[in-house]
Amino acid sequence: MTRLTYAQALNDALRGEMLRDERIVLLGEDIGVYGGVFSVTSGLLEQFGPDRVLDTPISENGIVGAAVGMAMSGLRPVVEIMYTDFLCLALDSIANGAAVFPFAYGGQVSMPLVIRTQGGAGANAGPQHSKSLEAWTAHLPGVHTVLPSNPADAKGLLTSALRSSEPVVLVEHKLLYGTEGEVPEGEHLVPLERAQVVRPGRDATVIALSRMVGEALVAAEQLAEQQLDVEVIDVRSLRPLDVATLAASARRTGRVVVAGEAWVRYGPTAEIAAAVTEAAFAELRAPVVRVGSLGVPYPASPALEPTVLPDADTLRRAVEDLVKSAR
Amino acid sequence: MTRLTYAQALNDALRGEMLRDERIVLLGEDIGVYGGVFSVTSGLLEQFGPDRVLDTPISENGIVGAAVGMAMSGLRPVVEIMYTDFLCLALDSIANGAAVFPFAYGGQVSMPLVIRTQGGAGANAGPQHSKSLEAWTAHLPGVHTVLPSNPADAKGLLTSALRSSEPVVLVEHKLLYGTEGEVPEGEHLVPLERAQVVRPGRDATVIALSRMVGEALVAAEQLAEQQLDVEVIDVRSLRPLDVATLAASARRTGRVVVAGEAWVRYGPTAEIAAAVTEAAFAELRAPVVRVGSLGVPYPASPALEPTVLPDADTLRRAVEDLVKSAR
Amino acid sequence: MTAVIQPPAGVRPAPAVDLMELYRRMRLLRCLDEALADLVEQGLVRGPMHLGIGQEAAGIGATAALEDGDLVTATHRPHAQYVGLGLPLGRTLAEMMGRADGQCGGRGGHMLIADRAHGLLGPSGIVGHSLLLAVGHGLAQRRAGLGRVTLCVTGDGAVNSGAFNEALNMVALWRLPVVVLVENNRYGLSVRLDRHVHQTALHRRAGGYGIPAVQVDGNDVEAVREAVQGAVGRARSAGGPTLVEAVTYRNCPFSGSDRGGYQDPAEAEGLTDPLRLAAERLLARGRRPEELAEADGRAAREIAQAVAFAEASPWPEAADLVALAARWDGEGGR
Amino acid sequence: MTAVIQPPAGVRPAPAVDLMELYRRMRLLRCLDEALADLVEQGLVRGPMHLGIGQEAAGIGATAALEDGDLVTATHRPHAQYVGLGLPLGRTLAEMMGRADGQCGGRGGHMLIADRAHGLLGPSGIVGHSLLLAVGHGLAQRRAGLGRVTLCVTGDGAVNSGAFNEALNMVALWRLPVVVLVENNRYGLSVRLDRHVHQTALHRRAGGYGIPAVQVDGNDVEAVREAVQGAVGRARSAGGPTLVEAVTYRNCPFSGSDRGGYQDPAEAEGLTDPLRLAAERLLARGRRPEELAEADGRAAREIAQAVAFAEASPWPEAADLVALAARWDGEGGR
Ligand SMILES: Cc1ncc(C[n+]2csc(CCOP(=O)(O)OP(=O)(O)O)c2C)c(N)n1
Ligand SMILES: Cc1ncc(C[n+]2csc(CCOP(=O)(O)OP(=O)(O)O)c2C)c(N)n1
Ligand SMILES: [Mg+2]
Ligand SMILES: [Mg+2]
Repeated sequence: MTRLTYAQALNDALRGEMLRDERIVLLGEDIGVYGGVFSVTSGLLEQFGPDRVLDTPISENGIVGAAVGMAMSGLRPVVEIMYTDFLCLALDSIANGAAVFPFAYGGQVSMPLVIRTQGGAGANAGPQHSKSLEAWTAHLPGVHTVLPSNPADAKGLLTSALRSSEPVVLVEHKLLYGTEGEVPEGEHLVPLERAQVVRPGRDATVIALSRMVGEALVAAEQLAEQQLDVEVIDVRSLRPLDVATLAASARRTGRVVVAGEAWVRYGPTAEIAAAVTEAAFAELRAPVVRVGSLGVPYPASPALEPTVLPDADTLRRAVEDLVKSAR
Repeated sequence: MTRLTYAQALNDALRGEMLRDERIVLLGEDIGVYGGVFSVTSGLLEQFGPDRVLDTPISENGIVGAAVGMAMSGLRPVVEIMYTDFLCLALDSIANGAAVFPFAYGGQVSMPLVIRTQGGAGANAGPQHSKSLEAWTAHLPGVHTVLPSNPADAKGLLTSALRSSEPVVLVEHKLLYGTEGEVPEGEHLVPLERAQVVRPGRDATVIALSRMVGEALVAAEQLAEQQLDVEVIDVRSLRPLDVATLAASARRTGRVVVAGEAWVRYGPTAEIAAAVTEAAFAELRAPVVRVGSLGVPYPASPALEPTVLPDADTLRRAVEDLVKSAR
Repeated sequence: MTAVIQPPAGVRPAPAVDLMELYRRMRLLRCLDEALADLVEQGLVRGPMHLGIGQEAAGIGATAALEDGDLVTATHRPHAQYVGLGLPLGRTLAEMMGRADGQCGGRGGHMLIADRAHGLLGPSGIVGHSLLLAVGHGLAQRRAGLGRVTLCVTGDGAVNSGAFNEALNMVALWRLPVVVLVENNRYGLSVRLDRHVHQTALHRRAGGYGIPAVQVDGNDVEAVREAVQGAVGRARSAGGPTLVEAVTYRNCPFSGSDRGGYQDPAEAEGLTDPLRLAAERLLARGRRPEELAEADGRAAREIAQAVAFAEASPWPEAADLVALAARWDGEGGR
Repeated sequence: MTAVIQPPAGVRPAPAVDLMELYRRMRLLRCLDEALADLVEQGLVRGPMHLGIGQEAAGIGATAALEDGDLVTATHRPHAQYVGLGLPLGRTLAEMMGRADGQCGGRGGHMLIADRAHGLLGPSGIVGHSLLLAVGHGLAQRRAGLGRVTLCVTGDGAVNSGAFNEALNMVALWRLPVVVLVENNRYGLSVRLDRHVHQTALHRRAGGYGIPAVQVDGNDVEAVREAVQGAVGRARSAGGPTLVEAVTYRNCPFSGSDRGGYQDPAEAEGLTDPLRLAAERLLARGRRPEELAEADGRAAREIAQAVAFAEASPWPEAADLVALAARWDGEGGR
């Protein structure tokens, strides 16, 4: 174990796998000479050279489309899309390309493509640099969407993604890059299809995504003072969704809150709520509660952004209300 | 009332509103000289001239981005995106543009922008021309996503969209263009935020989208023979979602199936199921059942596509199973 | 540590040494498309169908300039590449009919037939994709350092896609071994060239990227082959990309659903048919009419056999789709 | 039937008649950006912040060529347009601080300040947006037939976006009254020009669309104004679009989070500072040093006042966000 930041853990995963597999090639805006706007690719150009770490032009759809071609040609491309908001520009290459060719070509090609991107609000970055759109790629059959919430998972999920033969979208969170944690040294794999119980509890379950996992743990500590024992589960992977783990907890506690930063309507929490309800309906004492961002674009003002973004307080209140209302 | 096809009803709405409001300008690929690949804009170039009906280059993001600028400059642009699949190319102009500027500019601009697009499977058009992605635009605050299921609603919803000052994505269905129905002559408005009960019933509720409404009505007739009285509701608008109408029915019948053609995971039915469950939990006798496409890309082969696509049979079986299982 | 990066090997038909062979391939392509028109009519092939009657020289001339191991990306109108690269036509027709013996088991259909063994990795129904995929192949080829080349086929309408700019810039910047063939058939679907671009000499777009470009008579199969051969040679010897604009004309409906009415009938009048041009040239060079007739007959028979093979092919099983969905969805997907 | 289509009217400062006025505006912009650097340091302005120190001549020269009623679209680095169009700077700073008196009530922040009254409809933090929005404005202006023009500001990095191709093609095809100003500061964020394009003379891209283009010294405010004036004149008289490439240099961090290290220190050495160039020219033309010092002092005071106004501005209320969400979500959204 070693103490690393989330950004360093991602860097560690890239470096380790690039040493192991020379088919891995990184491409993205400002990832080479500069080492990435969030420093995730720092030092990799120097170590692996310009054939394996490509600074690209500002061409989001083009980079991902090129990566789709590279993957079909036997390489293992890893694209960095600087902000999830810009992933909007590349969805054609994902939805009509990466998700389609392995299927449509009848299995003649695999698609070992990793798209790393970064989302989330809380940095006063405004409506074009703060969104959480993970529900979009999670809607696509054949594409994995994973969201690490801590440095160890960041390394483990990225390493697994780098060994997958199917496209993986890894959504990082801008506010997590600087957070530190214990990270296993050397090879560390986290499966791409397993949720994890990060705090066991009996009275209610909070199913959380990405940065909301940390907020849920804070809320759980506060609730413990009120003798409420809250289980916290980190979803980690949106697709395939680990319904078994989520539903087992829901059946035990009977009370579920699902928390993600994305907008609520048609967001990731809608699917999780629906899937958990399908699997644990009889044991639920109240409908699953969803927590997410207020349904407006993210305002830039520091005075407005907190109104839009959920946090530990929002979660605590949601659990309190749920416990009061549940039959 | 007059009998029109769905395509003719859309044409009627465009023509009527273009006569009424000269700020309306149409743009899209092949909509002018050719009259649209699905004939929706047939005759409009001849009637309104090339300043109001623009054949555009193949530039999806560019057309929508230009339309966003036109809307800010006082026009009322209507863009045709030939296939929903190609909307992937224009999501940047929608999510980072149309959905952002009216909010971010503090109300200095409105966004009277209509995007007409066409989705759905069943025409052996393969994985790049068959998708249903309405959940994506429905996730965006400030954007309306509506899906007409019949000619009268096609006219009414499009007319309302053409008078809205907020962006509306109107998702047409390729298999519906040729279907006929009674359509009110002259002005006909259908609100952009109301679901409609299209068949009342007592035993179960089928909440359906677009082409699935027709399939639900067929299934309801079959189920009536088994003495099952099924209510069918046409969602029509995904955002704002008319939870009140949906929940009222759910509370009465206690049994709900939600049916759309899109993939189930993170699809529109996830939100509808979650929202209905939140509002009618106490009265539900079983978890809401979701029906949608099998989670794989749409195969081209006529032998494979029916396995992926839900139809009246799928719906009938879903209701039968639900009635058996519900407490 | 894995070893060398090997792009997929292709089994390319031997470079066409003479015009007779080019003529044969064009005839095969014409027969294929004529047969397909019938099959669509009969309902044996369903869904969108983009034929290329009148455009045979561009596609056939271009692929004839390639060698074993090169790669090709193509568009929604890819039959010239299917024939030019020597794909087994029985399987190809089976794929278009949605049968089990199709290269893609019926999943891809007429626009999405890949054939790795023949170097075809990237026909796509999305305008612009062929350009982006070619960037990726080019990067892999440059990395492998084996002198292989990618031919990227695209259309006049595609020149206006965002992808065109992004791809041309990247192939220029990284000097990738990519040849971009713009099949300018003077229409993007129904929109005439001068209604979708102001500067109708499309090869001029290359200058802004510092890429050499050439415009050729796209109905002259030898001219196309020569132009592409020059470009391929430069790409192979690390000289970077070239844009070749082949001007031709689509002398058939855009697709099965074409209602017509947008093409100027006068345009078609002075038209050079690529097959007739090649035939006249062959006769002028001393070939006998019977030789041509024999080639025509052989092509017709080959296509008839391919159609028979495809029609006899069973329908694919849907069971594996269900398994795939279960794996991707996780528990309780549908 | 609604009547005439009226694009929004703008209240433009009177065309800058002399270099002195251009110098004043550049100084105001420089003072604004220097003040912002401090405000970011102090945490009074948060989020991304893109200053344009060193690039003043390009933006100021360009907007000085416009007239009342013209429109402007801009990028993530839009301060030159804010100053050049005469936006009230107190409100502009308030917007950057997220205060209630900002033009957008704090919602937009530094990248998204529109000011309809001043003709600014379309700064956007997404690379490429300014190009697409300009197509739309141009269409509306052409339709209105009042001889109004749109100035579209974009960067060297943006030239590689898909949007560039789509927009340039449309403005050329429809001969829209649009002037595209490429502020070539020789870096797209950290990526040096020759590492993101092969052909570094960016104005060459225009040829492929049949658009006239010119490259000017982007540090010479008069040269920029003259070039843009010519282009605006052509656009106004239905002569269609022009591309103007202004070559300059960003002599400050890319944004608040810039870790540096990617710019070649040698590059900055021979650099012409646009303000110094203008000052020298003014002195050579007989202006007295005190006049310049007075202009500098006035600019500093104006910015200080604007900062004071902004700091005194209240925070916006969040209540209307909740109401908006309720309306858009329908019942039970959160
Ligand atoms: C991104 C995208 N937009 C639109 C279409 C619909 N479409 C298919 S082919 C075509 C015309 C393409 O024109 P061109 O590139 O000239 O090729 P051609 O059909 O003439 O061979 C269009 C608009 C598409 N398939 N993909
Ligand atoms: C579509 C998109 N991709 C990436 C970014 C991140 N980004 C912001 S500015 C910038 C560089 C832009 O370069 P250029 O156009 O030269 O403008 P400059 O910053 O030099 O003024 C990048 C990559 C973005 N905002 N939008
Ligand atoms: Mg064409
Ligand atoms: Mg720049």
